[in-house]
Amino acid sequence: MQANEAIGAYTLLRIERGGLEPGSPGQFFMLEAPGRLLPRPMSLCLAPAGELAFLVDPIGPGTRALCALRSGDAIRVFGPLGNGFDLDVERPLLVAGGIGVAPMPYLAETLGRGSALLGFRSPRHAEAAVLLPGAEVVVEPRLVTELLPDDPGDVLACGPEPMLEAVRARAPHAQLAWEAPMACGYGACYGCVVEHEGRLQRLCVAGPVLRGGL
Amino acid sequence: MQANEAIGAYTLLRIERGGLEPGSPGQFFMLEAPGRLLPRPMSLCLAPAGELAFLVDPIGPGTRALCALRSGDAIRVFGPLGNGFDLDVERPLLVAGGIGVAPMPYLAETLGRGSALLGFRSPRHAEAAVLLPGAEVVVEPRLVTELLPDDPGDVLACGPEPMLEAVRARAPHAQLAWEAPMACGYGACYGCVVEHEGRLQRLCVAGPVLRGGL
Amino acid sequence: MTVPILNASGCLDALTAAEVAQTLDVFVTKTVTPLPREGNPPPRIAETELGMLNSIGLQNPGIEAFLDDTLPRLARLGVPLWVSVGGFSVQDYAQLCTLLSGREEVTTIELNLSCPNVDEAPETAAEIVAAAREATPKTLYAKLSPATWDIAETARAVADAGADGLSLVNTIRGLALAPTTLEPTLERGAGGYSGPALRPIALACVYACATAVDLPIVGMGGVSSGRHAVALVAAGASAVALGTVLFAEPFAARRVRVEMTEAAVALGYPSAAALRGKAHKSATFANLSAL
Amino acid sequence: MTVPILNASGCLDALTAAEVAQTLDVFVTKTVTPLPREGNPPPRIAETELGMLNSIGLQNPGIEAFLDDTLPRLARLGVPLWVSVGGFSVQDYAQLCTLLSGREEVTTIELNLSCPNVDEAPETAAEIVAAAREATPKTLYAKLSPATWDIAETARAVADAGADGLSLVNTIRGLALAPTTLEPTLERGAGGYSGPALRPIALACVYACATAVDLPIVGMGGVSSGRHAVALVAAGASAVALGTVLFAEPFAARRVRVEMTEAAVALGYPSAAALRGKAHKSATFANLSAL
Ligand SMILES: Cc1cc2nc3c(=O)[nH]c(=O)nc-3n(C[C@H](O)[C@H](O)[C@H](O)COP(=O)(O)OP(=O)(O)OC[C@H]3O[C@@H](n4cnc5c(N)ncnc54)[C@H](O)[C@@H]3O)c2cc1C
Ligand SMILES: Cc1cc2nc3c(=O)[nH]c(=O)nc-3n(C[C@H](O)[C@H](O)[C@H](O)COP(=O)(O)OP(=O)(O)OC[C@H]3O[C@@H](n4cnc5c(N)ncnc54)[C@H](O)[C@@H]3O)c2cc1C
Ligand SMILES: Cc1cc2nc3c(=O)[nH]c(=O)nc-3n(C[C@H](O)[C@H](O)[C@H](O)COP(=O)(O)O)c2cc1C
Ligand SMILES: Cc1cc2nc3c(=O)[nH]c(=O)nc-3n(C[C@H](O)[C@H](O)[C@H](O)COP(=O)(O)O)c2cc1C
Ligand code: FES
Ligand code: FES
Repeated sequence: MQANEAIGAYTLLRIERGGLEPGSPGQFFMLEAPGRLLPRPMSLCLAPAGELAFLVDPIGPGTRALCALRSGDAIRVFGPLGNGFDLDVERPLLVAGGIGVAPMPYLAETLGRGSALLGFRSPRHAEAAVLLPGAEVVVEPRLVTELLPDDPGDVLACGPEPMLEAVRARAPHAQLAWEAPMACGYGACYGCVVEHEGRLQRLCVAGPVLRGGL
Repeated sequence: MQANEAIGAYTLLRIERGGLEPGSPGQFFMLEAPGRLLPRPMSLCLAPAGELAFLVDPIGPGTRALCALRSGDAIRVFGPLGNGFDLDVERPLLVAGGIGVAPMPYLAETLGRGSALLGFRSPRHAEAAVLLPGAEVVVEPRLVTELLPDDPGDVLACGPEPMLEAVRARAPHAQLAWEAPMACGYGACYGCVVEHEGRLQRLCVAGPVLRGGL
Repeated sequence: MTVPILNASGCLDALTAAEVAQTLDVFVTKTVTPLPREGNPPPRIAETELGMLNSIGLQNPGIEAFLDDTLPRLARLGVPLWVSVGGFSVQDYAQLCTLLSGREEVTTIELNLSCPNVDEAPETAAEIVAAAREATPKTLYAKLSPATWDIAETARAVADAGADGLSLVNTIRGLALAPTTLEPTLERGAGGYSGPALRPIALACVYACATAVDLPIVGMGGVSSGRHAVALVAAGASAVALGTVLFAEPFAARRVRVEMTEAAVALGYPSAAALRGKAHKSATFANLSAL
Repeated sequence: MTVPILNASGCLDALTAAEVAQTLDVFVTKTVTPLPREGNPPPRIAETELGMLNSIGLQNPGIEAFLDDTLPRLARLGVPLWVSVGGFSVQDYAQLCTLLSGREEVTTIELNLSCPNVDEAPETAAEIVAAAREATPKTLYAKLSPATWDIAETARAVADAGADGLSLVNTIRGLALAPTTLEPTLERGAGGYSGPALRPIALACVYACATAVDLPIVGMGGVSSGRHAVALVAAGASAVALGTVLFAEPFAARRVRVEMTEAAVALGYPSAAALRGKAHKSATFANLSAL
C-alpha cells in the first residue's frame, strides 16, 4: 500500500505495482479485503509508474476495509483478470455511472482520445470526475443516458445494471462492463455467472466487458 | 483498563473497579480476552482503592491478549466467583508456585499476618515476589515444598497440580486453590469438573479452593 | 407480541445463577436422564478459533433427585420452566415424560434427540416423540441435530408423531487438536461444536423446518446479538435461545432483547415478532404458530 | 513420502488457471454429471462472517463434452487427474464410471455423494459405490457429507462396498440473510457452507473415519495453512485438499506445502507424512494406507 486518498465519496487506493502488469483497460484485479475471507474485484483505475490505482466505493464490509487501509499495510493482489475493452474502435465514447467511472481514467489514457459522459448520484460522488478531465457530468435526478447523442459512435460503458441496459437500448453494439458477485475472479468457483448469449457464463472469464450484454 | 505493568515474566493488569466487589481472597473473576470467544478465569491479586488488579502469565492466546491490553481499552469482567480461602486460621502459611502467586498479595493483605513461601521456575518469574514483601523465595531446581517446615501450620496454597499434590502430602488439611479449564466460571457449563470427594464436581462452584484436594 | 428469549439447555444452571435465569422468559434445564450421570472425563470443554467444543456428556442428578430436589428449587425462581430430557431408548423418554406429567411446575418438556456426546437411542426421533406423546399431555418440543442430510424430513416426522414445537439446533460434532501435542483437546476426542461458526447452519435448519412444518420453533446456534436473533426469527423461529454467549456474558439476554427490537424497528417493523418468516418469499408463510 | 496436496472439487478450473493447477500434486475436476447442467440461478455465492456459502448446483458440460473436449485438454497439463462424478441415481454413477474406465488420462474417480445443492440419489452411498465398483476397475474415492449423525458408519458401508479411499468432507448446508432485506443472500436460499468454520467439523469426520476404516483419506474443509493440514494428517488423512482458500490465494498450495513440512519439523517429525494418525491414542493406528 502506498496511499489512500479520498476523492469525494470514493477512495483512491494506490498500491505498489511489484511484479504485476497493469493489463488492459476494463480488466480487473482481486484485492484482499483485510479481515474478510474472500477478495474483492476492482477495475484498474490508473496505472502511474510503479503503481496500480483503484477507485473504491465503500458500500459494504469488504470495500470499507479496503478504504481503511493505511500507507505501509500489505494486501494480496491478483491480476490482471478477465477481458477488458476492445480498443480497436473508431469513435470512442466513454459512458459511466457512479463507481462505473473507475475503469475510465485508464481507458481514456490508453485510447488517447474520445469524449466521456459521467453520471453521479450526488455532487459529492461527482467529485470523482476530476479523474477524467473534460468529461461532461450530470448529477441525479438527471441521468447520464440523457446525454447520449443520437449517433453515439463506439460506446464503452460501465455502471449499474439499469444504466447499462439503458445504454444498450440506445447503442446495441456498445461494449458494456458488467458486475457480479465474485469469489475468485479467475474461473475457479463458478459463482459469478450471468446469462449471456442464452446461457449462464462466468463473467470473470467471459467478461467483465461484453458486447451486446447479458 | 487502567494500566498494564510488566512484573518479571508476568503482567499486572489494573482495571477500574466500577460496580464490582473485590470479594474474598482466592475468589476469581472471568475476564474477557479480546478476540476470543470465551473469558478467562483470573484470581484477584490486589484490590487497591477503586481498582481490581490481576497478575497474568501469558501462556496462550487468551492470556497473551489480556497482557496486550492498553490503558483505555474496555473489557468485560464478571465476578467475584467461587469460594476463596477460609480466613479463620490460626497460623497461616502462604505457599505458591509460579503464577500461583497471583492470589497471595490480596490474601496476605486481608489476613494481615502469616509468612509466605514462593517457588518460581526462573529468576525472571521470581521478580513477582516483589508483590509479597518478606516472602521466602526459591528458584528451580529448588522446589518450594523443600521450604515447608515440619509443622507447617495452616497452609493456604496455590500453584500447579504437582505442587499442590506435594503440599497436600506434607499438610493434609491444607487449603488448596486448584485450576481447571473454565468456560463460564459460574456453574453454567459443567466444563470445569474435577474429581473431589469421589465425584465429578464443578470447580468453579465447589472451589477453586478445596480442603483436602482432588 | 414479543420474541421470548430462552437459555439453550446445558448452558445455564439456574440454581447457581438465579439472577441470570431471571433475565430469561423461559428457563430450560440441562438435560435430565433416568439415572444420575457423571458425564465424560475432563477436559471436556475447549475453545476453537471460531467456536467451542464440549463433551460434557449429560452430567445430571437423574430424574429422581431432579424431581425431589432440583425442581422445587427451580420453581421458586418465578420463571416458566422447560425440562429437557434425554435417554437411551424409547422407554427412557416415555418414563421421563410420565414422571414429569404430574408436575405443574413444568410447562414444557424438551426432548433432547440430538446430544452428540452420548450414545444414541436406537429408535428414530419420530418413534421417541410418539412414545412421549402417549406418556404426557404436556407441551412437547423436539430438539434436533443439524447433523442430518434433510432436517425438514425429520421435522415432518416428529410433527406427525405429535411434537408441539421444535428446538433447533443442537451442537454438531467437531474436533480440535492441541497445537504442540497434536492430541485432541477434549479427553473424549470429538465434542459438540457450538458458537458463532454454527450460525449459518442453524439458520438453514430453521429456514428449512419452517417451510416443512407448521410448528413453533426455538432457534439457537451462535446467537450473540439482536441481529442474529432477528435473522432466526425472519427464517421462521418464534423464540430464540442463548447458549455459548452466556458463558462470556451471563446477562446477554437483556442486551439481545433490546437489540432485537432496535434491529426490527430499524428494518421498519414494529417489533421483532412482526418480522417472523420474512426471509421466506412464499406468501403462504403468513399463519405462523406462536410459542 | 510426502502428503499430496489436491484442490477440492469445484474450487479450481484447470483450464482457466493452468499454472495454479500445476502447483498441485493432483488436479480434481468439478463434478461431472451425465447431462450438461447450467447450475442454479445467481447469486450463488456469498460470504458469511466465518465462511462462505455456494449454491452452484454442479454446473458442468456433461460427460460427453467432458470426455471429448475437456479431458484431452486437462491431460496436457501434466498433472495427475481425478474426475469427480455426480448423478441422481445408481445408474447415473455406473454409467459415468463405465465411460471413464477406458480413459487412461484419469487415475481416480471421486464419487460425489454429498452435494448439498442438488437433489440426492434415492439410493444409499453404499449402493452407489457398489454399482460404481462393478462398472470400473479404476481407483474409487467416496466423497462424504459431514451432515450425518455417524459418518463412521457410512465410511464402513462404502468401504465394504468397494471404495478405495474417502474424500472428507463436502460442504454442509448453511444460510445467510442480507442485513437490510432479510432475504437469503443466495437466490436458492440455503447453500453449501465452506471455509474456516468447517475446520473442526472436517477434523472430527476424518478422525472418526480413520478409526473406522483402513482406507486412505483426503482431508479437506477450511484448510488455509500448514498447521491446518498437519492437523488433518494427524487425525488420519494421507492427503489434503484446498478449497475456499484458493479463491483468495490461487497459489496457496505452494505455501501450505512448505508450512506443512515446517510445522512437522517443529513438532519433531521428519515430514508431515510421518505424523499421520498421531492424534489417535490407539497403537493399532500404525498401519495406515497411503494415497
Ligand atoms: C469486474 C468488477 C469490477 C469492479 N470494480 C470496482 C471498482 O473499481 N470499484 C468499486 O468500488 N467496486 C468495483 N466493483 C464492485 C465491488 O467489487 C463490490 O462493490 C464489492 O465486492 C462489494 O464488497 P463489500 O464487502 O464492500 O460489500 P457486499 O457485502 O459484498 O455488498 C454490500 C451490499 O451492496 C450490494 N452490492 C454489492 N455490489 C454492489 C454494487 N456494485 N453496487 C451497489 N450495491 C452492491 C450487496 O448486494 C450488498 O447488499 C467491481 C465488481 C466487479 C465484478
Ligand atoms: C480459578 C482460576 C484462577 C486462575 N487465576 C489465574 C491468575 O490469576 N493468573 C493467571 O495467569 N492465570 C490464572 N489462571 C489460569 C488461566 O485462567 C489460564 O492460564 C488461561 O485460561 C489460559 O488461557 P490461554 O488462552 O492463554 O491459554 P490456553 O490456550 O487455554 O492454554 C494454552 C496451553 O497451556 C495449557 N494450560 C492451560 N492452563 C494452564 C496453566 N494454568 N498452566 C500451564 N499450562 C496451562 C493448555 O493446556 C494449553 O496447552 C486461573 C485459572 C483458574 C481456573
Ligand atoms: C457446554 C454445553 C452443554 C450443553 N448441554 C446440552 C444439554 O444438556 N442438552 C441439550 O439439549 N443441549 C445441550 N447443549 C447444546 C445447546 O443447548 C445448544 O443447542 C448449542 O450449544 C447451540 O447454541 P449456541 O451456539 O448458542 O451455544 C450444550 C451446549 C454446550 C455448549
Ligand atoms: C464454490 C464451490 C463449489 C464446489 N463444488 C463442488 C463440486 O462440484 N463437487 C464436490 O464434490 N464438491 C464441491 N465443493 C465442495 C469442496 O470440494 C469442498 O469439499 C468444501 O468446499 C470444503 O473445503 P473448503 O472449506 O476448503 O472449501 C464446492 C465448494 C465450493 C466452495
Ligand atoms: S468469480 Fe469465480 S468463477 Fe468467476
Ligand atoms: S466453568 Fe462453567 S461450570 Fe465451571
